[in-house]
Amino acid sequence: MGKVYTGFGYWDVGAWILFFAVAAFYILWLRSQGRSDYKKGTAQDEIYWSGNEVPEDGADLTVPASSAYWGFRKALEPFYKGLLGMHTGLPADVVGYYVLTVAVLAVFVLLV
Amino acid sequence: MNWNEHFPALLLIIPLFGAFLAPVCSLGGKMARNILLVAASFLTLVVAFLLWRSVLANGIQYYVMGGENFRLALPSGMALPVRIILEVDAFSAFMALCGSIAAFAGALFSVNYMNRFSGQSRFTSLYLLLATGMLGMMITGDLFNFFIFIEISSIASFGLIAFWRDKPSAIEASLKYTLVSQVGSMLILIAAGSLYGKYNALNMAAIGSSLTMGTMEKLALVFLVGSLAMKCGAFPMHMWLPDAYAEAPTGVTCLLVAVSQASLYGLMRVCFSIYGVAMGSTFVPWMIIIFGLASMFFGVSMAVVQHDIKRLMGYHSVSQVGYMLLGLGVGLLVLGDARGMADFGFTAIKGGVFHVFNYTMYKALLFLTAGALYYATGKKDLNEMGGLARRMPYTTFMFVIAAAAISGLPPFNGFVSKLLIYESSFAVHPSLAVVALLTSVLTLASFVKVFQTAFLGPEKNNLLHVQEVPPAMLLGMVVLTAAILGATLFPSWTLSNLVEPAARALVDQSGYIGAIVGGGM
Amino acid sequence: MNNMLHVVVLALLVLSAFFALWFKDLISSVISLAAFSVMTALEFYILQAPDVAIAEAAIGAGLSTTIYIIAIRACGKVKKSDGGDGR
Amino acid sequence: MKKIIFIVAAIIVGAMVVGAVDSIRPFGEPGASPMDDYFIASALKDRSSENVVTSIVFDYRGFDTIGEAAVLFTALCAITALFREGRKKL
Amino acid sequence: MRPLSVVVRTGCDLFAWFLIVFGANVIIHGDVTPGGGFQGGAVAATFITLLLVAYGGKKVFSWVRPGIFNGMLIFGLMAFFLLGLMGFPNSFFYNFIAVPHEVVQATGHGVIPPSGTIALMDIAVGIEVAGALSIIVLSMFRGIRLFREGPMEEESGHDR
Amino acid sequence: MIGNAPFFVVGVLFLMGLVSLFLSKNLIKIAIAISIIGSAVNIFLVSLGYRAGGTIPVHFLAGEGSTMVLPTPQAMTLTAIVIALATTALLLSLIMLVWRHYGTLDIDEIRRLRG
Repeated sequence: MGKVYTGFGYWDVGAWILFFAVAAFYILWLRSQGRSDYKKGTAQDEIYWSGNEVPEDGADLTVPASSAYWGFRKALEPFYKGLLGMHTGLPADVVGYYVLTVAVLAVFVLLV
Repeated sequence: MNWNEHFPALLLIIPLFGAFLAPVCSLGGKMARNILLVAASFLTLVVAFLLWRSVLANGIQYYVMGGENFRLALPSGMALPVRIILEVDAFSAFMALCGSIAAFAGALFSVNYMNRFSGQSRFTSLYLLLATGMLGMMITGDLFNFFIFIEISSIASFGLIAFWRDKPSAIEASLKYTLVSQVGSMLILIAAGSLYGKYNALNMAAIGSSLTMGTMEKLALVFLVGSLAMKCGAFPMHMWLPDAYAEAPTGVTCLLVAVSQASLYGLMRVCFSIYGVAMGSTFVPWMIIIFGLASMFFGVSMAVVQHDIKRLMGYHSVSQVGYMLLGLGVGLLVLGDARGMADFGFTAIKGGVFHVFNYTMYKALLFLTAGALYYATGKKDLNEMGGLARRMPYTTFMFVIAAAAISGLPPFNGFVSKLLIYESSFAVHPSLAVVALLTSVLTLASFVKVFQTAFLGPEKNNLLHVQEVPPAMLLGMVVLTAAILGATLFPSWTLSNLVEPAARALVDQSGYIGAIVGGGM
Repeated sequence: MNNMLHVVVLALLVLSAFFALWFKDLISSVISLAAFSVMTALEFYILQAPDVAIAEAAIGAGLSTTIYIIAIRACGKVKKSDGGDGR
Repeated sequence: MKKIIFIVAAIIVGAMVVGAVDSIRPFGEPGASPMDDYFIASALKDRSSENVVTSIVFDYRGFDTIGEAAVLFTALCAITALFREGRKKL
Repeated sequence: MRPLSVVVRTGCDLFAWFLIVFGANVIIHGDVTPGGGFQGGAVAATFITLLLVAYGGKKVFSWVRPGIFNGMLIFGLMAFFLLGLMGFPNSFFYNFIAVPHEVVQATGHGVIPPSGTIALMDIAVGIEVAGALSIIVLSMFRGIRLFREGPMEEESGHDR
Repeated sequence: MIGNAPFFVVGVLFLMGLVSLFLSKNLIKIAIAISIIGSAVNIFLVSLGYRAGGTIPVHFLAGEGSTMVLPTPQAMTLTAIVIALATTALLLSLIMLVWRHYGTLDIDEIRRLRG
């Protein structure tokens, strides 16, 4: 069923679904090999947080979305500075970039 | 009378009549209005489906508006058509099908979503008019009529984006879109007028049959390409798009996605069917490819740093439009070259067209899930969300499917279309494929962020009252999920029945022209 | 004669458009715009398009100006109560 | 700085518009015009409409006109939706 | 807007009604003389703006109800649409009752205008445009009222 | 003979409107600029249809056997005028609401959505 030829190879969704089924089966088997002396509600269940005190309310500990990929943003700081500087949000700029693009296109199309 | 043949007209008549009927229907109360909204969009979907079937079976359908016979394209003794002609080939029918699925899902979603707001009668009218404008852009074969449908869809979207007029940001987004869109529309009108002035015809096929490149034609091409690329959100002109998508009511955003696809359709129609091989230089295809690459990369890198969920998805729209521009631009690059077309060009066009379908489905679904989150929690900022997976299991499930599809994870349909685009653009130049792959990685990264912060993690205290959204909204999402899963599980069926006829119709310029002008090529 | 009139109308078109864009005062600007519309209607009439001329005269000079004046009136209002107008 | 670039771009686009408009054909000499001649000839003959423009607006290109009525209706819906009586806070 | 001086009001009383008559004339003779639905509708709609300018909003709103214009709009749109729909066995917008010119000259014509749907659509569009433009002007005028009150009415739905 | 003067004027009007989109700070001036661009396009369409020595495209007034100007651009312009009016009205409504929310008409201060 379902082979999609791309001109260089093909893509078969059936094989992938088969692969996922096998992988899922393997994972379930692996999980069933876990320790059998685990019990819920005992001291085994407690969180270990590098020796610090674990706070009661975990909600305040989540990483907020604006801090996600902080390192990525930090590493690419010049790039993002330029890119965010372009998105000033001014209505005149929105029109201006459009007019600029049309002008550049027109000049090049007439020259080439 | 055979109703089969009237489908092109009915596809526009039904939503238009629904829009005109909405003020009358709203006298009958909220229920009548909601039934009108859903029924009109459902009937449109049915007609679009039947039209697509009949186009696949019988080839290009055209419909002469106002003729003695709707088949009489050329009145006696004329070489060029004089009336407005709706021309539906497989590509238009495919786009209309995608658009009407999105419109139906958005309408189902809006029934509950807009329940708490005032002004619903006007909302119904504007929604159906937006759908009319979108479908009209997709199936018309006349340049000036195309301009009118662009205006209908853009004015309706100005109104709908600013619909929550008590939020300053909504007004601001609408104002920006209005300014840039008006300038664009005027350039489109100048281009249409110039083409009319030279060839004394407004029909796209008639213009295409007698087009020879000159200064005026080059400039008209630039105006059309620039304006339509702006309308679908190519990179340096995309700034209105995240604002507008983020501030519109969600059911509308779902339809705005399809409207931007209609602009893409117009761009492709101009490039492939009107200009086609007469374009001569490869500059415009390369420019479209560069637009595509820039939109992909910069769009997604802006999306990674956003924390407003709908704005993030708006930037993703920019980057996904880039894929289609890349695929179709690669196809346009080798349009006159039979060997290159057989080698990789046709694959690229197939990839681009398939991506149009996939993009419309999963991006509409993503916006609907974002709207469901907003409906349930009243928040759009990701920083304030967390742990919603337990409260909203169905929404979470559908979000995961859509996010996996947009990121191009292997079993899903997004992967198939991206694979086609990667491999064919690799044949042009390896760096194109590299940028596309990098974009895919960053897309996955940003959706992992959304999934992790909104759905996983501990529940926030202020979100304990959250419930799953009502069934009508879920139904709207299920429609799109079913489309995604269908395209995922049966990719070869989808490609051979849905995508390949459309791609073949797109590259077949002489077929498009010959259907109207009658072998005048 | 007709050519003379045509050139004069075209010159007045550019002139009134320039004044509509140049005036700092909004009301003067809008009135220049109305004059521009009238000139446009005249130009349409010279180009043998009376249908369009009627539409342009009614819409451009009549309705459009009214809408502009309504908008200018509306945008003056809050300023008076907000600004230090004795209060 | 950015503003100057935009203004230069606007001037270029305006010059291009002048160029495009200017290079169509000389003013007042349309050359062959089969479509319009067809309208002029058949408006009175088939439709008994003395005014050719009206017969184009409502007959030959009538679909444009309904689109245009729809544009007016759309603008009306949008404006009345913008200035609607809002529901008070519950 | 505050009402203007008595001279302007008297002038308005005298001339405003001619606008309606002129508009109706332009609409009805749309297929014979220059003019048509849009032009006549726009001319007729200037009537309401003239009243607004001369008398101010308060009086005008006590005279007219927007429901009338809404009715005109819906009636015009529906009539236009249905006239288009009636050409259906042939095609949408087919002019199904036009009489060719020779026939008119030979036999004269009866009740329906010889140009068929052109004249009827003229009337429908004229009514629609007059209603629509009046509503646009009136609702923009009432929009000023938004500025007088304190905070704008908040929608109830944004938060739950 | 006036040559291509109407076309040239169309271009000049378009250029003036486009440049003053960036030069003016007031939103209402920008709406006026957009109106002028729209009018320029309308004049362009009508002047496309002009035929030297042509008469009004109304048989009743033109008389027998005279050449008429091309009627299609006039029909297109009628449509374009009403569209321009609709967008102008909507733009001004949006500007009124911007004033209501932001308290200013300065285009450089309307930038709540950025980044």
